[in-house]
Amino acid sequence: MKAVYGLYTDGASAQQAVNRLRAAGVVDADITIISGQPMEDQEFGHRDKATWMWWLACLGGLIGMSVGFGLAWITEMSWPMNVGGLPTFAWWPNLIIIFELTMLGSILATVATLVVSALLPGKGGALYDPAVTVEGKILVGVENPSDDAVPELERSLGAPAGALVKMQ
Amino acid sequence: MRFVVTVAVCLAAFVGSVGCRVFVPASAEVDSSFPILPGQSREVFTTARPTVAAAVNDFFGRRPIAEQPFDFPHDIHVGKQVACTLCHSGVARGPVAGIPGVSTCMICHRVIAADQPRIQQLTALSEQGIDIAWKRVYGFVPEAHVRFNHAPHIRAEVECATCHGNIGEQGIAQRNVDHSMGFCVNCHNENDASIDCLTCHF
Amino acid sequence: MTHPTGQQITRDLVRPLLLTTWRFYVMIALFGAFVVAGLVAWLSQVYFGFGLSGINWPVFWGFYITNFVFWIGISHAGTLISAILRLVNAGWRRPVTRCAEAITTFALLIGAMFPLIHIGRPWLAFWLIPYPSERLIWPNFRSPLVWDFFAINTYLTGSLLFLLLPMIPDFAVVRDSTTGIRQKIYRVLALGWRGTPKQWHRLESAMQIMAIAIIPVAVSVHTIVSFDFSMAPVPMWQTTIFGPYFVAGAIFSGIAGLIIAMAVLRRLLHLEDYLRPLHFENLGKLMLVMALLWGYFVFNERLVTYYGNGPHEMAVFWRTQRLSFAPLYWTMVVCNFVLPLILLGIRRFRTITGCVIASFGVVIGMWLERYLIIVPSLGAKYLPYSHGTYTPELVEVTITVATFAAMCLLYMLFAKVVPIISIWELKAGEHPSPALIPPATEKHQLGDLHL
Amino acid sequence: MPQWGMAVDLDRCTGCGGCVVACHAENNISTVGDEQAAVGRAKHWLRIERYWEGDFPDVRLKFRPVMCQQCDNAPCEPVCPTYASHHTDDGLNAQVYNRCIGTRYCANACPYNARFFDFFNPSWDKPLQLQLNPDVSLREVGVMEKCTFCVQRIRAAGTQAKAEERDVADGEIQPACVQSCGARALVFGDLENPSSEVSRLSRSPRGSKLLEDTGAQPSVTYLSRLTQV
Repeated sequence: MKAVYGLYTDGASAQQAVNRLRAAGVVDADITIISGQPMEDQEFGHRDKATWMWWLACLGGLIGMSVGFGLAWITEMSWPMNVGGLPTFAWWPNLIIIFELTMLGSILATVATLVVSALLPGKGGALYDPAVTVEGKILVGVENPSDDAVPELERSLGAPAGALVKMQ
Repeated sequence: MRFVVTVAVCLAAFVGSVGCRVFVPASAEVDSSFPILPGQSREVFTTARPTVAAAVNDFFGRRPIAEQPFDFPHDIHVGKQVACTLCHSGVARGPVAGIPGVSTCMICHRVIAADQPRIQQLTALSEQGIDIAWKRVYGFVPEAHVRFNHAPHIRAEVECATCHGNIGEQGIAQRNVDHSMGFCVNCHNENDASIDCLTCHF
Repeated sequence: MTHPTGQQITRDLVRPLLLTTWRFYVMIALFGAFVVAGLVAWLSQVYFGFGLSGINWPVFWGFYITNFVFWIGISHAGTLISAILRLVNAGWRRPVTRCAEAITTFALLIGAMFPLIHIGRPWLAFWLIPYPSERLIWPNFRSPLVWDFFAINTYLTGSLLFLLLPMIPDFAVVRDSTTGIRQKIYRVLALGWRGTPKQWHRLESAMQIMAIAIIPVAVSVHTIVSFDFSMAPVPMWQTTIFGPYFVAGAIFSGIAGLIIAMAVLRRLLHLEDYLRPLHFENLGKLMLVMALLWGYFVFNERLVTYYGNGPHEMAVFWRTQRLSFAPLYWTMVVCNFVLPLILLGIRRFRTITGCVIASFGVVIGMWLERYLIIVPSLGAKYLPYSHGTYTPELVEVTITVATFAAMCLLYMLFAKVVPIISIWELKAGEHPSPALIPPATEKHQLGDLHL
Repeated sequence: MPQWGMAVDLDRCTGCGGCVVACHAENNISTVGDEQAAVGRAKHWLRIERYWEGDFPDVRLKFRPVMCQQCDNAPCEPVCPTYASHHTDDGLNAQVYNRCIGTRYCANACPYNARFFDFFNPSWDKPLQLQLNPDVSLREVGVMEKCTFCVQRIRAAGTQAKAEERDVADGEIQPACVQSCGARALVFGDLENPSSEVSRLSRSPRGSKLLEDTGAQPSVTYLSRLTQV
């Protein structure tokens, strides 16, 4: 894979690089930004913020709730046992089971969403430099640029002070 | 740091010095002062399994195949239309069907096939008054805590083959039906018999 | 003293993973020896029979259940505290959260072992799992022990994930800082982490959701543990106050455990710049609140019993207040209430040393509290004929000591393979989100909704 | 369905302990030895509690045989995670040894402390094992056990009655303790049958239940003289 990227020591210059790339006509989806920590103080740190994760967690909770209810119902109805005169399907105790499975469902749904949406290597995604974690740099780059765009991109990426432009 | 190590060493020494008692339970010591009658054994009968391997086998339901001291061919007898109850005579009366003794064999074999070598063996045993130590083929392990009673099943006209398989085609009887709880319970359910735990387990 | 920043953080926090001294191996060997001793004790209990323990008729629960409740209580350190601190976005939480979450996970693992150690036939413990069998006799969902099974498993799953998720970016840091086989292992653990804004946002959203989900689960876990007692008609057990009382006690002992762990880490891993007096001060204040809350609950429990004046309850009441269990009882009160009040209430004493001493007191006191809930009540049930008492036997003491060693062992190993302070969270603290970030262009505001 | 119950006439009980011995013999209850008994691990499915009433010199001795009360709302049942302890249709509080994993929760929940735990595998000096009752299982280490109202006798009588196509007669079933009670202090039978002796006795104004305020609704009625000491 081919990529052009710049390494920046601070968020402001990274933001500058991002802005210059945009000015050079690169769309956001093509700009790769990698940082060693969330950069909430810069605009690029707010990219891709919208997520369905909350709704999926709720959905997972609903599934967990149904599983809990079903489990309790099937278990108790398929072989009714009299214990201490309690009803065969006793709501109060079963609410505990249902509650726990609801929570388990939403937790698992959250983690599954995280893994599927953000962790498993997706499209492209090979642009990386250990300097991000080792030296605390911020990486801004473009993956698979067309050959004639490279000089332009290098110029844009190299503009901010302290930039280190690399090819991969 | 040094303090932590010192404390840890002291604790280890404490546990080590008294730790041996963990291995020797008080109850395992045989009380030799206990008076016994002449000839009475100091051995104990216990529900514990003899070895760990036996416990593991029981846990996974692995049971040894019954090796009979005498090859009794069920197929020949059933083929000659001998009713099961003729020899297993207790089956309609109570819990156990009963495993016949040599005398039962001799009822018929005093005359029938008396020239066969195996029958002559039997006759010899009978004359010496020795019985055959049959090994149990079916039967529940002690930990199953099942109190099985044949009689109600016979009264309910359950075929022998339902639980004992087609023993008429077997030579030496072998376990070929798994008497798991599911097996019993399914049949009880189908026939509206009680599935209360205390029907079998007490 | 200034806060370390940037590369200093990475260097300081990755260093314990790369540098190992002989002291580490000595301590591992020592704690490992204790764990092995506990294992031998447990196996001998299984082999020879449960009678090796001191359990008897009528005190059918003893050290094991005490330890069970104690460790489940300790486990509330973490997840609950760090979840709450995350939700309220307390800045000082950053160096503390992972220590706390690790305590939770390990304490839960240890606590969840105790029902297995405690039951008479541990090889059949899988009957608590609702698995489909030919007989369809699944567990009795009306039993508090089955609630325990579900609650603890949910909590364990949740807190394990809660611990693991924020570790992923740190695994990436270690991946980039190491070479060879170690790098390969951490590469797998890092799950392809790069650090794009999308990954950061998903991770933070996930942590938010987990924090919201884990708090009610944590509360429910210890409430359900308290139900183990309050569902049985035993004097001084059957009371509605047990739920909140146990939850408060659990958080109380959890904070104490956390403070001790932090103090030890600070000393051994030279994290003085990260775990600062401020953290101990804040946690100390939190513990002071819990001490007061604990005192309030105990007062409630005792006063109501005293006023009710039922003969059976009063038998237990006086047993703990004045009779055979009084020394333990008053030790508990001193450890759990008097000591924290003095050491944490007076600003001069609320130093790291003061907090640690108070924490040791609380750990001891809370262990005694559980013991004093279980044993005196069981020993003085309704019929005077069946009164009895309990003395722990060696297996129980050994296993108890072994679990403390196991906690230390697990914690040391954990601190050896994972940066014990979350590197990225510390760094993230340097980049606070301003109230409003002007978007560069209209198009780039928030992006489209996608996974 | 019959509802099995028992009536114990405390005024008749002499405290001889015959029922305890009979119970041990009938139900294969192992003796644990003096050392174990001293630490409180003796197993007596039926025990005789002694109470002194009144002040010296005007004291009276009262015996109270206490066995599993086979409660209708048994506190031991719902707490069991594996249904080892549950209720049968004929009013028995069943203990299924197979299913027991030994949490001992039921024993804590039992207000009467009528449940016992096998701390070791029970053992008998040979040849004492030959006297064991084949109709009752031998419990192994790690399970709870308790009075069953001699369920083996109840089931045997039920099977017999069914074979003869009749109902079980009142007094036909006698648990070992009832059978061995010389003073006839113990009466066993069907509480549902209004003409049975036990149901007549349990309706007696002399009758009371043990620890009635725990709400367990025991099936055992204790009969005692109506005098206030």
